[in-house]
Amino acid sequence: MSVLTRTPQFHIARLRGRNNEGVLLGIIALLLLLIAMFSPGTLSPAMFADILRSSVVNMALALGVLLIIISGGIDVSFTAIAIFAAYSTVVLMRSIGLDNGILPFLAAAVIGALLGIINAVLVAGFKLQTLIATLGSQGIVRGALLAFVGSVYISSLPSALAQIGDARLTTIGGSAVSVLVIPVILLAVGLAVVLRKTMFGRSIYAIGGAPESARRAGIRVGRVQTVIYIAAGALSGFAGMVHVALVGHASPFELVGTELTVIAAVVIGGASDAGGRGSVQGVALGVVLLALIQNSLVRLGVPGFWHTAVVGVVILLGVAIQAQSRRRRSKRSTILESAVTA
Amino acid sequence: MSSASTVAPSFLARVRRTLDAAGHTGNLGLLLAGVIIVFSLLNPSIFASPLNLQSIAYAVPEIALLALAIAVTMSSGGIDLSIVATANLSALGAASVSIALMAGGVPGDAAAATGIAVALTVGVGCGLINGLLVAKLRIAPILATLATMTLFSGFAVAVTRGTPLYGLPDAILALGVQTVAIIPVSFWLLILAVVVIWAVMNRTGLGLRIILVGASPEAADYTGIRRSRVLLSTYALSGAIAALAGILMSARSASATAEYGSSYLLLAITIAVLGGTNPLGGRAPIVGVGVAAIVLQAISSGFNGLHISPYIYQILQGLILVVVLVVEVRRGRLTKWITRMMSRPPADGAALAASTGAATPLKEQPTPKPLTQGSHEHD
Amino acid sequence: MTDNPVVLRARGIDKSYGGVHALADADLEIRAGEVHCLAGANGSGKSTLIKILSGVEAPDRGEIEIAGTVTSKLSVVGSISHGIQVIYQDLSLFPNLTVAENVAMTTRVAGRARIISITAARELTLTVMKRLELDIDPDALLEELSVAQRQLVAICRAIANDVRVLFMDEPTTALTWNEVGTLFQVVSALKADGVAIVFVSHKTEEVFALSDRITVLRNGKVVAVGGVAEFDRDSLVEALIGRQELEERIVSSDVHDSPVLEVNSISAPGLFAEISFTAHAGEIIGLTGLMGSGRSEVADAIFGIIPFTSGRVAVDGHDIRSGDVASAISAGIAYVPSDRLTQGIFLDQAISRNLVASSISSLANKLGWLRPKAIRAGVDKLIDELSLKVGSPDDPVSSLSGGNQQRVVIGKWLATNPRVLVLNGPTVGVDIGSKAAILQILREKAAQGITVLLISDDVPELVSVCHRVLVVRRGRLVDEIASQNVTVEAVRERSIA
Amino acid sequence: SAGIGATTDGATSTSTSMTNIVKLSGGDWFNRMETGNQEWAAENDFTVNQTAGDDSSPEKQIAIISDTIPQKPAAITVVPNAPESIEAVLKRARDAGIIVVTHEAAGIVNTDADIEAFDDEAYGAHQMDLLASCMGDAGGTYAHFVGGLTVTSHNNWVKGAEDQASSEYPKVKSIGDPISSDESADTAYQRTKELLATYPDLRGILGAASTDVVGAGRAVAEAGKEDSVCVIGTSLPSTAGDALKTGAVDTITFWDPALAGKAMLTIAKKLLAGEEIVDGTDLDIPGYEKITQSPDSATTFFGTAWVDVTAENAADYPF
Ligand SMILES: Nc1ncnc2c1ncn2[C@@H]1O[C@H](COP(=O)(O)OP(=O)(O)OP(=O)(O)O)[C@@H](O)[C@H]1O
Ligand SMILES: Nc1ncnc2c1ncn2[C@@H]1O[C@H](COP(=O)(O)OP(=O)(O)OP(=O)(O)O)[C@@H](O)[C@H]1O
Ligand SMILES: [Mg+2]
Ligand SMILES: [Mg+2]
Repeated sequence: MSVLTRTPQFHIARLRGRNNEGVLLGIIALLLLLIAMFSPGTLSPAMFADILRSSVVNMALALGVLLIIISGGIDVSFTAIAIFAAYSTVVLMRSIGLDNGILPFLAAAVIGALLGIINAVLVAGFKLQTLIATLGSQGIVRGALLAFVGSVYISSLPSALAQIGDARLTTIGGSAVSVLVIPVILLAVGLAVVLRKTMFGRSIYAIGGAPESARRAGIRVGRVQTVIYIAAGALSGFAGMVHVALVGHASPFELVGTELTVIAAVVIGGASDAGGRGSVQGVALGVVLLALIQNSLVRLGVPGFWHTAVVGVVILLGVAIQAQSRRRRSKRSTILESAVTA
Repeated sequence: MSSASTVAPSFLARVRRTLDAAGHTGNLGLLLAGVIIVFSLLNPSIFASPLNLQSIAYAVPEIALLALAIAVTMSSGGIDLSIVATANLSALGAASVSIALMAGGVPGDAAAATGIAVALTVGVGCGLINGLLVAKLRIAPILATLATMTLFSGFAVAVTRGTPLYGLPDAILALGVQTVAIIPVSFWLLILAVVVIWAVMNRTGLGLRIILVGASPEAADYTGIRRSRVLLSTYALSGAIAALAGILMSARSASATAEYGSSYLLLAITIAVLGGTNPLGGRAPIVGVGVAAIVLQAISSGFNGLHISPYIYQILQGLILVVVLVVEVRRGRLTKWITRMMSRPPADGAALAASTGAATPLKEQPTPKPLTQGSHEHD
Repeated sequence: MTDNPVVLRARGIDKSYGGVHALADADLEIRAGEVHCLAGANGSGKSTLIKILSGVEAPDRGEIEIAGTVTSKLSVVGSISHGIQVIYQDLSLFPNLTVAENVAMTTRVAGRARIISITAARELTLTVMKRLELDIDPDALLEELSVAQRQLVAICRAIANDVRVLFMDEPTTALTWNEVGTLFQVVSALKADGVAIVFVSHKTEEVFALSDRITVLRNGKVVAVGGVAEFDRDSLVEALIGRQELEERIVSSDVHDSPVLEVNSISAPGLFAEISFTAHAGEIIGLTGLMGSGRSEVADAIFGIIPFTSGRVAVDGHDIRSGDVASAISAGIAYVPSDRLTQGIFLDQAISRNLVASSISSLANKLGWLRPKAIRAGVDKLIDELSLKVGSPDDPVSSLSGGNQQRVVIGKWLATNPRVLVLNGPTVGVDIGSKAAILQILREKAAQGITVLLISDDVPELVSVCHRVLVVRRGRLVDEIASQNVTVEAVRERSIA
Repeated sequence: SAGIGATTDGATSTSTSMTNIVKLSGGDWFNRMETGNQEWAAENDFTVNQTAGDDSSPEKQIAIISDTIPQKPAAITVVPNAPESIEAVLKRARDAGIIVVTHEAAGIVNTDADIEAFDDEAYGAHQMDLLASCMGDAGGTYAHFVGGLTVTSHNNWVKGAEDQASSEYPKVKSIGDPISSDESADTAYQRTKELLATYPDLRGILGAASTDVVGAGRAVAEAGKEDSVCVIGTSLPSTAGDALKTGAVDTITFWDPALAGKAMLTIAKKLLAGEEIVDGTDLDIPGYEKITQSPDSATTFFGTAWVDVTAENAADYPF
């Protein structure tokens, strides 16, 4: 019967990582090299702290998006859910006079999960295409926030929450590392474990790769989707609260509008827009890469008016590299097939 | 017995049949009629007034054109997120060239014509860049155009240093304010564009190829359709439509800037989908998209007229999108889903018992009752 | 066999999809340790019955009895936990997961596993593969495998479970003959363990070689049940299509001398090498060989899907650019690919659109505008010529039966007035009635002077229509069976060698 | 120069309602303007509606103005998102007999009168004066934040500040192009951290969007550079009050939106009554007692309504 010998290029492929993690690391190293050449003074430990800081919220948001993208969907409502959950939590805390540092994060996650039910109903219940469902829910959630919860900038948070936002885990080269990095890292690691090691996680990949096959294998597709959208809602709510705590104020107009950037980070990190692929490690690299670029433009002395264009070029490079490697993979498949026939 | 009672049902039946034939677009037409009736009742003196209808007609063309650009790319199985950026870049091209020409003494109309040609060229150019990325580099359209969206608008900001360009030729400005037979010129242009785009998609080889590529790229390859050429044309067409939208946008705002219309992107997608476009490709309901644009604009306008918060309108817009598609997808799904979610997964070893609802051993009851459909695994 | 206990019984199953009555009052009885063949023409409801018995689809009416309980509907998990395993017609695997994960997936779902172990999955896979004498890297992604290997993975997955009833929906279509041999050995071993095997195949030889009992479906109804001894070839065919099969060799002697298709020493590294032959007007040439011998790739290369690195292909003396489908088409080559559903048709599009898809440029004027009248006339002519059973040409092609869909693909190419018609397995998965119709179309087209290149591993089919049969082995043309020697025995012998 | 009167037949309008169309629905700034509107409405026999889009995009504002025309209010007062973008629709409003008064749109053509709290470039120059005096004789480099690179008024302030620096303070130097904060305090915060790393001798930051000084001040404070880096810019006491107290932000400047709203309505009322607006007209509103006519545009008038707020006087402005 057929014999498949492992060819050498197969091992090289492994080095690149299934989601091109290796390539991403390469690009990040290249950017650092550029900074070292053009602005050596700024390449300091503090810079890493800054990048960490600006990655935290996007990372938390990206985790939920990753779940949905792996399952074969796309989500444009998560920023609306995030800011709805966080802002209404702050409003609620002020109105009942609650002052606590931990509860608001839980409350925001719960509100996010409840909002996630809207997406779950539309996607798992009504079988709407995910882009349509989340376009609709984005409008509903954002409109409800501004119409019914509030539309004013809240400049000071309840003090315990403000303290959490200001609390430093450590200081690297004069730049603070917020304690909020810890829960986000824990969530990321937890999600990575769930995705790799649990049946639920593998079911998400299975559904993303071949939904009908998943159903035939006995996976409860609707149930898994329901959990995904609720979990993504909870992650978004939590991320919204991290954002609010970090910036020290609550504005209902923030976050919405950044969804495409987060999706770009997830995809640059190797998640396939067609579903069934992606990893937490890859997403972390994607988020860091985008943060690094945004944080390097000033350092590299790129004139302010050119910042957006440069970010566009880098996103283009990122998605092009992922596309090329996917092409190579499908070519490899024919090479392997020919190895069999020879 | 008058004949009226017999005529009515057959007339209604005929209406029904015509609407069925029109399908989704027909339903949208009904929705539009409903919207107009409701707002005319709520705000009798104003909503149906010519001035207000004119106001709607002024607002529709640019967003409808952007939605058409989305619809065209969606029907090929892709999407173009860079339409707004393309529109702005095209408008800037038109503005800078025509302003420079007029400064050099060229008559306004000639400058305007040249400017429009430049805009279309820029639009097609942007579209070709997208097309190359999608067709040659095989980047997923949503990602390729996400990147070019950022690139094009970044480029526009950089070259203009953020400042708007004023002083467009009168011929272009007229597109934004003039009317012919009460109806704004820009709306006439939209009607013309809908007819042309409809004809391209339904009456030309290119349109048929675009739809077939959207229906199945692999089958298209095996059919001898040059897919990359078709995709290049698709995105070029989308770029040209976006450029037209850009010209109307600059006519309506009397200027060209790098960041006009940022709120239009998601709205254009919403309109395209509401109009009946399948995001997975293979369908190009051009007229439906035009009607959907009018429906949403009429509601928005009705809300503004009643001083209802724009945020309520945003909720309603989301609801309309979702409800219209849910109703089409089928009713009854929700209750099924809820029962399934409420039911506990069967315990170990009891899988069959749970899956059979009220399972009965064969020996004890030879004629089993019809079993209730409840806790079934069936998506 | 008939004494063995019944492990699974379906009674009075009804199932409709919209207007299609896929199953009407169908019964099926499966006994432990038997190989049961489920036979029937395309669209007769075989796959639907399997899906109902594995809990994937819910029947509209009827009952299923398993392990002493009766139910109106199984759940997927319920059926798996009762030892029902299915190798689906479309395999239903996960391209983005590894071989090991694919193999282990159903056992874990059924076992209600919460945590998974990669090592355990790998071990399970290796154990099963050992049993099947396979060597596929358990860590390879499924999408990196060939179709045949995927088929084998699907088989591994089914027997990795604690299986009591094994459904195999056309499991041999993608396999080479020796792989089929191994599969048959596994089937015998499972049977010896008391496993019931339900087997779907369109190949009558397989049916007789393997089965103990046969159930024949026609239009969703059971029209015959019985032990294999109660059937012979003719009675089976009659049960399948309600009339006798015509598969005699009918080959016209009307072949012109003029060479039309010249294939001159073409090679593609790793796929095939130095393939040369010449085909004449009115000639039907068979191209056969084992699965993976390179015969499909030769066809792909002639049509420009795969580039050839040396040699030349010419039609009527005009060279075709390597790897350029458009140049092949403009030279007059038409190609009916092997995978009808994904490569042949545009499933959700109208029948008329499918029929014009390859001849769009000839139906448009110079400015690219389509000529609606010409289109309608062309579509009507084709529907008539191919005797397509369609409601309206505006219906989606998905509303047609498989045989009719395949005829649409052929019709799409006939509309281009081709000089050379290349068909890759045009009758795979098509029932006998449609098959005869398709072969008749080929004869008629050849009689009109078209050159036909028929790639197939269905030997009786080759014998029935081909003037000559070429044999490919390991990427090389190794044999040519001339007209007077084309017999079933000769072809089979030379292609296996 | 000549003053202006209503150039349309709007003076004959019998409507007693006015519509105030602002940049964005909700938010502190325009809520404050609405407070002023309603105070004014109570004192005068008019009803005033404030309306805006759900985001601050010019296209939505155009649609709203357009939809207001059929309601035929006596006047509309507009705070444009992008002044150039509403020219065409304002023309339609005026053609329909509606009085149009604008704010933050100096030089706009299709208006009956535009009232500015101040001359943009003078305001930018004033901010530069504050920055230069804070930086002291040694001078140094500074960076300028804008809410968006296409916001006209912000760009004008940048220009005013740059011109003032080059003519008056040769030792005060800009690092280059303005940097966009996307109206986000967090972005301003992050960009400031990078600025501090890249330009170790940075001495000053000017903010244009109301959240800029908050984010920048926070980064400066975190770096422990409150004393060496001056943070000055446009903001509101409710937004930047805390940062003023901690010393992270040195001075904020602004104009009271409530008064600006009243000024627009007052002008509209005067025009409706057939009065003329001329250089020196007194609107009887603090900061608008003697408005000056722009030398570039007969319809543009400036007040002197900017306010400087430091930690000491922040409590006087409860908004
Ligand atoms: N998916 C479908 N949706 C709607 N109608 C269908 C569908 N599949 C089949 N039909 C209809 O049911 C009829 C019977 O289908 P079936 O596959 O049994 O045909 P058949 O007799 O096998 O034809 P053939 O010999 O061409 O394969 C078809 O002719 C078609 O009109
Ligand atoms: N999901 C579906 N929707 C609509 N029609 C369906 C569906 N599945 C099957 N059918 C129709 O039901 C009938 C029976 O189909 P089924 O797949 O069971 O046939 P089959 O005997 O397995 O045919 P084949 O030999 O081609 O595999 C066909 O007419 C088919 O077109
Ligand atoms: Mg089948
Ligand atoms: Mg200071």
